[in-house]
Amino acid sequence: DSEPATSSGRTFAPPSARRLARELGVDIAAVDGSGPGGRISEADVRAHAEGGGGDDAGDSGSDEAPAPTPTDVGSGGRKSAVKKRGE
Amino acid sequence: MVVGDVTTGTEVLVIGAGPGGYVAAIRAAQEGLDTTLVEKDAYGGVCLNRGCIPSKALITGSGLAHEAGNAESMGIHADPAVDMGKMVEWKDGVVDRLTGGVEKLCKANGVNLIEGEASFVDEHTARVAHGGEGQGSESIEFEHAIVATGSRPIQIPGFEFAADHVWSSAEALDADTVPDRLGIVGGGYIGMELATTYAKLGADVTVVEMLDDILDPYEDDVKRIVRKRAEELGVEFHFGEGASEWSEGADGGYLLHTETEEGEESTYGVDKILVAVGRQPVTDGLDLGNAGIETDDRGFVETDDRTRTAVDHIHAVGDVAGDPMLAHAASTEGIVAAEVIAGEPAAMDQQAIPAAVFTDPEIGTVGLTEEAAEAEGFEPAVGEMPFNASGRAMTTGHTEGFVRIVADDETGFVLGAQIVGPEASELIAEVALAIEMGATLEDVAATVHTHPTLAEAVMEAAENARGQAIHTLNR
Amino acid sequence: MVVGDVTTGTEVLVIGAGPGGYVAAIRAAQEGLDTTLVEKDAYGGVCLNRGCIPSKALITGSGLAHEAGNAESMGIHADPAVDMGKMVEWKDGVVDRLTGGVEKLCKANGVNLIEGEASFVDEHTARVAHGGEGQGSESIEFEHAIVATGSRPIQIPGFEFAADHVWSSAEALDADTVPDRLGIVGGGYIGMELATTYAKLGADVTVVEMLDDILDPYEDDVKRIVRKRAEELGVEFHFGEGASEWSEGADGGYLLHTETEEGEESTYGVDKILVAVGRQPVTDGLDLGNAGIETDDRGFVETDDRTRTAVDHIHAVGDVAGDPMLAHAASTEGIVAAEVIAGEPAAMDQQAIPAAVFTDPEIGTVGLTEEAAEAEGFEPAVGEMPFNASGRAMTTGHTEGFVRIVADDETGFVLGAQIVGPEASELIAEVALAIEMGATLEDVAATVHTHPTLAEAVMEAAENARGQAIHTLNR
Ligand SMILES: Cc1cc2nc3c(=O)[nH]c(=O)nc-3n(C[C@H](O)[C@H](O)[C@H](O)COP(=O)(O)OP(=O)(O)OC[C@H]3O[C@@H](n4cnc5c(N)ncnc54)[C@H](O)[C@@H]3O)c2cc1C
Ligand SMILES: Cc1cc2nc3c(=O)[nH]c(=O)nc-3n(C[C@H](O)[C@H](O)[C@H](O)COP(=O)(O)OP(=O)(O)OC[C@H]3O[C@@H](n4cnc5c(N)ncnc54)[C@H](O)[C@@H]3O)c2cc1C
Repeated sequence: DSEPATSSGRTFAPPSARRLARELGVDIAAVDGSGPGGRISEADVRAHAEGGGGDDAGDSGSDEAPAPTPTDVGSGGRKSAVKKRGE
Repeated sequence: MVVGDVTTGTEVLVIGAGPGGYVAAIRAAQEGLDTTLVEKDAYGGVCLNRGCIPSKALITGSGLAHEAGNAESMGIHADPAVDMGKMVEWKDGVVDRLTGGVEKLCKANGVNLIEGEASFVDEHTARVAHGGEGQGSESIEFEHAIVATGSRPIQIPGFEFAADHVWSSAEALDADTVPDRLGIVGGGYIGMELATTYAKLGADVTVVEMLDDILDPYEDDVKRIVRKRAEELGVEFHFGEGASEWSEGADGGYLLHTETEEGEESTYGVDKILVAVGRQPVTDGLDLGNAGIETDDRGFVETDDRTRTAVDHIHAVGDVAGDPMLAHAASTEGIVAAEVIAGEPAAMDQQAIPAAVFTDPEIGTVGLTEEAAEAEGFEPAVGEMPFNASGRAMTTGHTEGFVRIVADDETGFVLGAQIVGPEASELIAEVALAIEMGATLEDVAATVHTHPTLAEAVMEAAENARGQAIHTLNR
Repeated sequence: MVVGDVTTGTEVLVIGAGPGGYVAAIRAAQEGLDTTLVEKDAYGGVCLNRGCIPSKALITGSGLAHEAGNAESMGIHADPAVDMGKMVEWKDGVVDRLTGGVEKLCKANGVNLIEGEASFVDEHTARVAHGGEGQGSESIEFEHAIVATGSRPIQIPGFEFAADHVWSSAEALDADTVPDRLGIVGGGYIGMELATTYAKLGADVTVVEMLDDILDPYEDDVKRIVRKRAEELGVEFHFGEGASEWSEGADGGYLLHTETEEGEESTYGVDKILVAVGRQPVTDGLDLGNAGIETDDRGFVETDDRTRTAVDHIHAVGDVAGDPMLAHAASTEGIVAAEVIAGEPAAMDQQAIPAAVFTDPEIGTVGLTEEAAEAEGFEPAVGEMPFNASGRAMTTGHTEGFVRIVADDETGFVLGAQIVGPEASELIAEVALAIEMGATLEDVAATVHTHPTLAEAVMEAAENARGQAIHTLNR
């Protein structure tokens, strides 16, 4: 029910986001990408897993171990300049 | 010493120590799994011993000799003499250092190494037969297995491999003299890499190919550049002809007989015949059936995107698991197999697996061609940069070829690239990253590229696709 | 013919046709702006005529001759003779083709070309003086201007450039014979590239450097590899010594006199002296003051991130606008200048501008070093892959050096890389894209890299930083 990012329906997301999606049991094709052209970031995957896309979080087809609790994604107090680049 | 029939246990049994198997074993050990790697022949598999590495070594050596001998226009006068035995010795040294390294890395990561030939007894047991002096066998009980037994060259009827006249690529990489005349059956990438190598070493090379061009999977303009250059090097091509048989020639050499589909026959006088018509999976003696695994009609083991066979706890990686039969695909699959076994969320989910051909010039490709992009439903935007407009290419003296980049017109996402030209094998890496990252043409064009480099041509091709190239006229 | 004092008008006036200026002019014309480019000397500027391109051409030529003459271990026996005049002729041919191309590309994009020396009359008027036969001058009224007048080599007192004995890099790139003994003042990148070139061509090279090592901005382990290799090639280094004067030697050559800070003197017998101690901006005769623009105390024109000078509608790009004094920085600034003038949202907002040194081995760097990352408040994760563990490096016969990648430990974002080794200048491109894309170590490690390539070392370094390298022991 989510718009395919491109005419071909292919999902554009970096390897780290794709792996995270598997880890969280999220179907990456169902995630709304916030990047240019609908590119999906790790943050998009987390947002989806944390509630945005409850309707499809369960149908990921993953038969991996149950999704582990996401590790703390907050900055944990430590300042990192990279964060300034935006998610 | 005879090794008795002891039974040991391991969490992960890896069969075959090629780039699929040894990488899988190291990663499995890194994941904390008790891992055993069985190899019957030589660490590093085909790739390190008689594939990627030896071929690239001889390509370097023959390339250097040829280039130095043809650089008068640069003011360099040299008449290099090649001692083929010595060159092969140097190549062997490279192989030894690398295969020794593989063994050391396995040990350093805690992988148990066993020399011998493995076969399945049942779903959780393998038997390893030790050859040579220490004959005997042992049983190994495993929780998970990774089959990485690789491939071997296909023989065609009437052309049994024999070092004195009918070579496989393995013999071609181990010759101590350069034949005056070399006949090559097959114009695929292995045949073409060796055709280039031997032509540069001074052999008269004749390539016989059933299809009507070399390098079947590539686009016409890519093939043309490589074929033209090979012809300049003196390689003679005969397309639409299949090798039918060989016979002894009157001059001490051999005659290679060919036949077209229409039955037209030809004969070529040669001193060696290299058959390079493809590779087939190695599963004989493995008794896969005992583990409940079947092979497909071409003999390959089928796997899913987690590299699992039909039997969930047994994985297969590399050439034995089918296309793409490339070392880096094997290694990637090996890593995925090890991580999946360790419970990690790994999968073969790459957007694209690059490939290179080390001809002169090189070919590097990744992702979709324009045609493939259309077939997948994209409206492709395509940009090109010819190397003869590249400052760096000119300063290297190698200006043949081009970079072509293919993107989705709507979003700008990079979908693929076809590069033919100097260092194409290296240049493709940036595009592979672009594809995996979901980079757009604009991202590639806006990334500052060092001047003068060949990599600038990737940027220029991206600019060209956007109608903004500086060093080519935009189309 | 005397060109009268006509006045023409243009939307964009670009002064200087180096990589800053000609790229700016082409992009401005592509943006639909009426653009005029004035060049007083040669299209392509320093870079194409006596910088990047000629130096890289001679590096190729000398490298090929040297490599072929030292490949006995590969089984290649050659004793190459270099005809320096011919090599320089070949280099000139490359330069001519490229500079001719620049002229053609300008015209094809609709840029008006004027040959002559430009100076500012006021904020909106420039005068172009034509030299040679067609003497005279013309006035040009402009809406926007882009100053791209570049730089020239710094002369040190007592060492006026003169082709017969005191060379600048320009003369070193135009010599028709190889001096027996070459003294080089300055161990920066230009000095070191030429030291390598001439050492390979057979000169006895002596490098005198005030600082205590070569290549000041680079890390110690990077410098060490290049210095050691130069020493192997016979280059002699004298650190902590400044050139004080030269005199004629008894043997028909010259004596290069140096002095340490403590006043200790030394003398080296040489046949030519190359002074390569840095470059200074070219603004003399430009009358920048007439346009209301001042230069800083080193003579550079200050600009903001849109390449604008203090006078908003006048931009400055390239070497004249200060560091980094590199061709690709100049071109990037040129594009930004043109786009800003056209009203586009362009800016010099790159995360990183790569740089390369074409010594043996090459150096390629981009972004932050470990130290710089710490200074910026990151907790860096660092990974390395030495080329002596790279299969591809071994097959090329060049295994010195390493890839080091620096990332933010917390997020994994790639921050920089330092590469020293074969094709470092090309390999850095992938890391530059990684940095611009905000790629993580995992992204780089998970991108499949073709085997066997040098680019695999980038992937391995990323894996090493994550404690997951296959081909090195993880730290
Ligand atoms: C001439 C040539 C050039 C090539 N160049 C390139 C190139 O440039 N780039 C590239 O990517 N690919 C190249 N390839 C292909 C590459 O070599 C293969 O894709 C790669 O080796 C596959 O790796 P693998 O681990 O699957 O199998 P292999 O490398 O074939 O290794 C399999 C190993 O398993 C062992 N084995 C088999 N059965 C058993 C058993 N029952 N018990 C124990 N051990 C067993 C074998 O002895 C072997 O060591 C080239 C191939 C050739 C022939
Ligand atoms: C030996 C050497 C090797 C180098 N190698 C590299 C390398 O490998 N990579 C790299 O990135 N950089 C390299 N550089 C540096 C590079 O050449 C410069 O960074 C680059 O040329 C700067 O470009 P530019 O457009 O700012 O100026 P320039 O290239 O200096 O061009 C300025 C132009 O302006 C013209 N001009 C000046 N004043 C006027 C006027 N009043 N009216 C009209 N025209 C005028 C000049 O004639 C000249 O053509 C090298 C430099 C040298 C000397």
